[in-house]
Amino acid sequence: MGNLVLKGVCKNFGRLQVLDGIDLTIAQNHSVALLGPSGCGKTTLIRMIAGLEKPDCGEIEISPGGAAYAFQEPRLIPWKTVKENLTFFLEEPEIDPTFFDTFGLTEILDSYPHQLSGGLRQKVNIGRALLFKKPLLLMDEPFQNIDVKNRVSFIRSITEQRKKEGFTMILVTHNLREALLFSDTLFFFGPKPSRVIGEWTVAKPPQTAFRSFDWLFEEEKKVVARFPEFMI
Amino acid sequence: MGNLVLKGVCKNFGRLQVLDGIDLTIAQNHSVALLGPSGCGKTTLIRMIAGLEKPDCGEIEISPGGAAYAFQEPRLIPWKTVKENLTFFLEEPEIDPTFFDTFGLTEILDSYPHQLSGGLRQKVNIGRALLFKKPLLLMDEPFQNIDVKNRVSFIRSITEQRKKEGFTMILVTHNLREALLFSDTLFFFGPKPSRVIGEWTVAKPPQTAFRSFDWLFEEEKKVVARFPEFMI
Amino acid sequence: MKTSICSNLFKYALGLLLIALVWELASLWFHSSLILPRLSEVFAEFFGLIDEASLWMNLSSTFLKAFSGLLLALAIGLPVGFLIGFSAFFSQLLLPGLVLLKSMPIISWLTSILILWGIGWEAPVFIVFVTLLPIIIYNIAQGIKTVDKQLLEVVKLTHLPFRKAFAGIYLPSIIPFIISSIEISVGTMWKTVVAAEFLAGEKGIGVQIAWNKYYVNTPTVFAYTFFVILVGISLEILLDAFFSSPFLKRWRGLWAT
Amino acid sequence: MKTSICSNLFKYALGLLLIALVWELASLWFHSSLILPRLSEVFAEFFGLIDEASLWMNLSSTFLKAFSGLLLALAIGLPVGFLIGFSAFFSQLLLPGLVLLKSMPIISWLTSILILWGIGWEAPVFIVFVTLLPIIIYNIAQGIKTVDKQLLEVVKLTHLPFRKAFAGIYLPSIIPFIISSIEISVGTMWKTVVAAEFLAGEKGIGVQIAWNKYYVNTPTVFAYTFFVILVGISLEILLDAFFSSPFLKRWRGLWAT
Amino acid sequence: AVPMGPTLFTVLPIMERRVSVEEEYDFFYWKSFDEAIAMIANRQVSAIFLPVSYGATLYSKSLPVRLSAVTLWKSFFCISNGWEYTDIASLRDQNLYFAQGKGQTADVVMRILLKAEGLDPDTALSMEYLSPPEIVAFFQKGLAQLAVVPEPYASLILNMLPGSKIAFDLQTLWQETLDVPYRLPITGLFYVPASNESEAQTKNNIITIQKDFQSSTSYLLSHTDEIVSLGKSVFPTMADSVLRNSLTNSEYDFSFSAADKLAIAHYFETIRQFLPESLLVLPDENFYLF
Ligand SMILES: Nc1ncnc2c1ncn2[C@@H]1O[C@H](COP(=O)(O)OP(=O)(O)OP(=O)(O)O)[C@@H](O)[C@H]1O
Ligand SMILES: Nc1ncnc2c1ncn2[C@@H]1O[C@H](COP(=O)(O)OP(=O)(O)OP(=O)(O)O)[C@@H](O)[C@H]1O
Ligand SMILES: [Mg+2]
Ligand SMILES: [Mg+2]
Repeated sequence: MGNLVLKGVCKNFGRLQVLDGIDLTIAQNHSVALLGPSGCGKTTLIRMIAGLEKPDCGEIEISPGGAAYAFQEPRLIPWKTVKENLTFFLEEPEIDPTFFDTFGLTEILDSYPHQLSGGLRQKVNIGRALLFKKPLLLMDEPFQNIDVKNRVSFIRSITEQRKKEGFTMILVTHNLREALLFSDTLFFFGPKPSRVIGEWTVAKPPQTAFRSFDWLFEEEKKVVARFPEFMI
Repeated sequence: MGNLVLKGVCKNFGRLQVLDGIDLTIAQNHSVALLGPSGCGKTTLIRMIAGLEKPDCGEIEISPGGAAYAFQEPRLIPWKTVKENLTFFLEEPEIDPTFFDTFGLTEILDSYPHQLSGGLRQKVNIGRALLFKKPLLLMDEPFQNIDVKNRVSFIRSITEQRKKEGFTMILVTHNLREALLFSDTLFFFGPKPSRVIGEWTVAKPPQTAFRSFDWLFEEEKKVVARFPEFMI
Repeated sequence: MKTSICSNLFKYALGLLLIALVWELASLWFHSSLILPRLSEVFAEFFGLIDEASLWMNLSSTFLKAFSGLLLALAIGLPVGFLIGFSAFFSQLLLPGLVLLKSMPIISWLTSILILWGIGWEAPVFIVFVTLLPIIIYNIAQGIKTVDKQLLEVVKLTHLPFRKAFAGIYLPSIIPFIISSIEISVGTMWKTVVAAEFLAGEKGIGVQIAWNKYYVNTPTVFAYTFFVILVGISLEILLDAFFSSPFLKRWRGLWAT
Repeated sequence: MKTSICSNLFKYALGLLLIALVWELASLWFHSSLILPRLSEVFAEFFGLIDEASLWMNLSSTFLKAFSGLLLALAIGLPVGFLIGFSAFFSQLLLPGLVLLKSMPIISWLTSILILWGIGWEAPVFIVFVTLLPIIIYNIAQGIKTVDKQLLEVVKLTHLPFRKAFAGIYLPSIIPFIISSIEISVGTMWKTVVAAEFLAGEKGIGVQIAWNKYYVNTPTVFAYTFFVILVGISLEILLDAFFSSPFLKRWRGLWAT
Repeated sequence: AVPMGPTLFTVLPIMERRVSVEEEYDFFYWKSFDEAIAMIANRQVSAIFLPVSYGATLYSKSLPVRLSAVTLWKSFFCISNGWEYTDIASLRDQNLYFAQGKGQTADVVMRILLKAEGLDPDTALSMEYLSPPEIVAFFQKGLAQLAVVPEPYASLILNMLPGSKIAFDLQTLWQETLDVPYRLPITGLFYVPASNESEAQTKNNIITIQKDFQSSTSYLLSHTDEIVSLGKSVFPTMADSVLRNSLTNSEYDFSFSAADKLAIAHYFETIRQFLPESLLVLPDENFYLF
């Protein structure tokens, strides 16, 4: 009920077996992270959830309402400014200016994508996905190219927004700390043909302790002890 | 002599002041990392070093021989296979097959770029830059989209290659551990208009202790103590 | 835009000189004003014509016809091009007709055209229209194929209304193709309208050329042709200036950066 | 490739039916075989012609001229297009000449061409050449502007020899533009060669059309025109099949994926 | 070289070997003035049939053509359909079509006649120029009521539309309006000398050519039925009656007498007088090879 359920989903590209029977259940309003080696099929999985690709076998059950998707590459419209890029896909083009401030977009609102650095482009990409306000948010390595300080503040803002609005979130990342900060559950994928090789339920600290990072380092050590290949 | 020297280099895009008097000296065969907020001008600086952009003021002294450059985005030739992409720019198209194994390219040699995942593309990008074998290697956030396990093995292989062949290396990254593993010196940049706001000489462990990561965690703590914004 | 016209003029100067040189050398070599008159002869005729009111009437008549044909071709060609680009069904339905339009010689159906439109401005306009139409349609349809598939995925995902996607994604992506079809058309239309007037016109440069050809007044034929080319080159300069103006640079920038 | 020709044929079927329908309606409306004969009349003539050896001679003569013109235009147009695309200097030098070629009506210099080449296959070939040349040059030059600037930076950085960059980066980037210019040219060349033969040819379909027009033999005029269009459409189908064959898909894929 | 059209009949007897001739002739056809000029300028032919006035124009442009005989004296008819012709003045405000371009024989002659009657051809009526097949189509559709057309199109239209008739023929009108006995020279056979030919050689050659084509024309006039059946092979779509009518309505006469020279000179002078821009210089004596 309202959950996102994948049952035995598999996918091949020609003779290349990518996903080989994925079973996952993601409860409504939960946040999960997918981790796994490059090319193991994380993007493919997320594209299938978004409905952009059809699975070769298995089933995907999604609650209605659609998904917002921050693609792995920014996919900005080259002939529109940052502001236009953010509003173009929205039904309601009015955006609260504090939103721009929160995500560090205010300065670049009138720039064109080709005038932006990689990290700035990625910020626009994340901002756009957040503005869609759908019941499901898919984010494919959204923090690549973004510096540590911004990353932390983004994670905070998104977590707050999630608490207010309540949406399910799936994050693909190679950064364990990012995953721990963001998610309730982590899923680990193996190499191609890939399956879920492990699951980790994050022990979140009480709200008051969240701002210190000690719990994060503790949690990280525990995960690395079980999944040593996700160390750095 | 043979050193890379930047003296008071600055750069504007129109009215946007990006770099504001950068002074840097990088000794021959040393490896340095540049860290700084998104959009602070790291790519711009590296492009000027590569000669793709002209500084608005200041001077850049480079020893002759040219630079190899792993761009921030992979820049692969869409109509060539991975193998062709790797060899196309080389004078000598014969490549030692162990190279492909080391960088996890063997499997995808016959794939076209659009068939690759983001991480795999990035691998090809790094591999191509390494094959140029120039006295200066520029790498702009090369490990984005690449999983942790591969990242570690890449860093090992590149460090070994650098020891054998001896070349100067400049790495742009947002990942402090990556920077520490790779570099002799770290330079920290401030926000736009940006200057070098700090420098850190990495205390490398003796060769035997390198494979354990304890020194890394120690070193990281020390850096974060001084530059708290580079924490995650 | 003013300075850009000037700089364009200057850009063309060298090329115009080259043409003049080649012309003079060729006419010296042929040594017959019947084949290729000397430039001086052509210019003498040319300046003689400038004083005549009839020249300007003919020129404006030809100009109007050419432009009406172009506008008509754009008005029909753009939507049909989009239709073909978007819908496999329409593309299959209309493609053979397009090939027919493209490869059917005007002379074969000139009679039908004349019966339909009579003698006057309509037939030349129609001929220009029919000549430019397939060029424009092909270009637009080709352009739609090149629209970034990644952006279209975003459109699909966000259930963006077609109207908005059309105006915000398709149209701007296709601007370079529209420009290129206008550029090709603007050149071709002169040739076409003069030929059409030559075949069936009551006035215009084509009629004058036909008449002077009959009397083997080669310098005059070339003087009239010069007017056509001059208008053609001026238009090219204007278009160039327009297309490189800041207003359009934004779209073109897509390709330039 | 075989199946792809078949499937293309099938794709065209609906469109061909549409043309037939429009034709029949129009000919019923004109109600005069002098203006637009019924399809049945045209087909009767058509099948009558098929039996005549002279048809095949004329057809092959026209075909050869058209193709020679096309090949010549490609042979000159490709390198010149590249030159213009690469060098601002050459682009400025040659652009006005191009505009001249593009907008100078054939009739203005037909006499000169004929005196130069005499009456025979040369003048039609030359006319086809001159008509297609600017189209090809424009397309190639336009194509070079769209070559990915990011890849060119890699080329610059690695000091890649121009020969290699040309073969490996420029040429493949421009293949879609070459294809599109061939597609436009192949359609236009029929029209052009027939018109050229009509004006000044000693044999070929255009000459036959001229004669039959002279005798007010409209069904035969259209029967010959049908051959032209038929060859045009067949060529289009072949080209379509060729350009969508695996060999070229690789280049085209650039745009399709 | 022979133009496409009625002049073909003149050469049919030679082509089909119905008369014995002294020379071997290869026939070429020209279908546009460009082709004619090219053939002359490149001296691809040694003789060519041209409109007489056009030959004079080419001669004035130093092209190597010299008139050796006039071959056709009557060919243009004004056809009307649903309109009653009384005299030239009745053409006022009418729409007159021509099966030839502006400036060509029919146009020039018609303009002279109009001017001679005090009508300004540019304002008193409207003149439109089309090609013969288009004129035929215009008549069929009722778009044209009045047109000056050469044979065999005149006969074709008369045959096709029962209500159509000949309003006047240009030659008769020419003699009546200008009040002269001279015929109207329409087509002539022009000699194209080789580039290094002496006057004596030219004279010698031209005698042979004149003899051959004169006998061909005589054969044409005396064997109408045979020519009609031969003509079927070149004009496959024209009915026998159309071809026969067109032969009998036209005046074929291969002649190069002194009287002809007067007619031609009168024709040129009249053009000079009424439409000077149509003939900038009168050809000199050297133009004539007889
Ligand atoms: N061509 C350009 N025109 C205008 N502004 C530009 C251009 N290129 C870069 N900039 C601006 O210059 C600044 C520095 O860009 P640069 O790409 O060097 O940043 P960076 O440090 O590499 O950032 P990141 O970590 O996000 O890659 C950014 O604000 C960017 O928007
Ligand atoms: N269109 C395609 N055609 C062929 N192979 C494809 C295609 N798309 C993806 N692949 C292959 O499928 C595998 C999984 O790709 P995917 O993009 O899902 O990986 P990923 O887990 O997202 O990797 P990364 O972390 O590098 O982004 C890769 O080996 C990739 O090469
Ligand atoms: Mg991915
Ligand atoms: Mg950067």
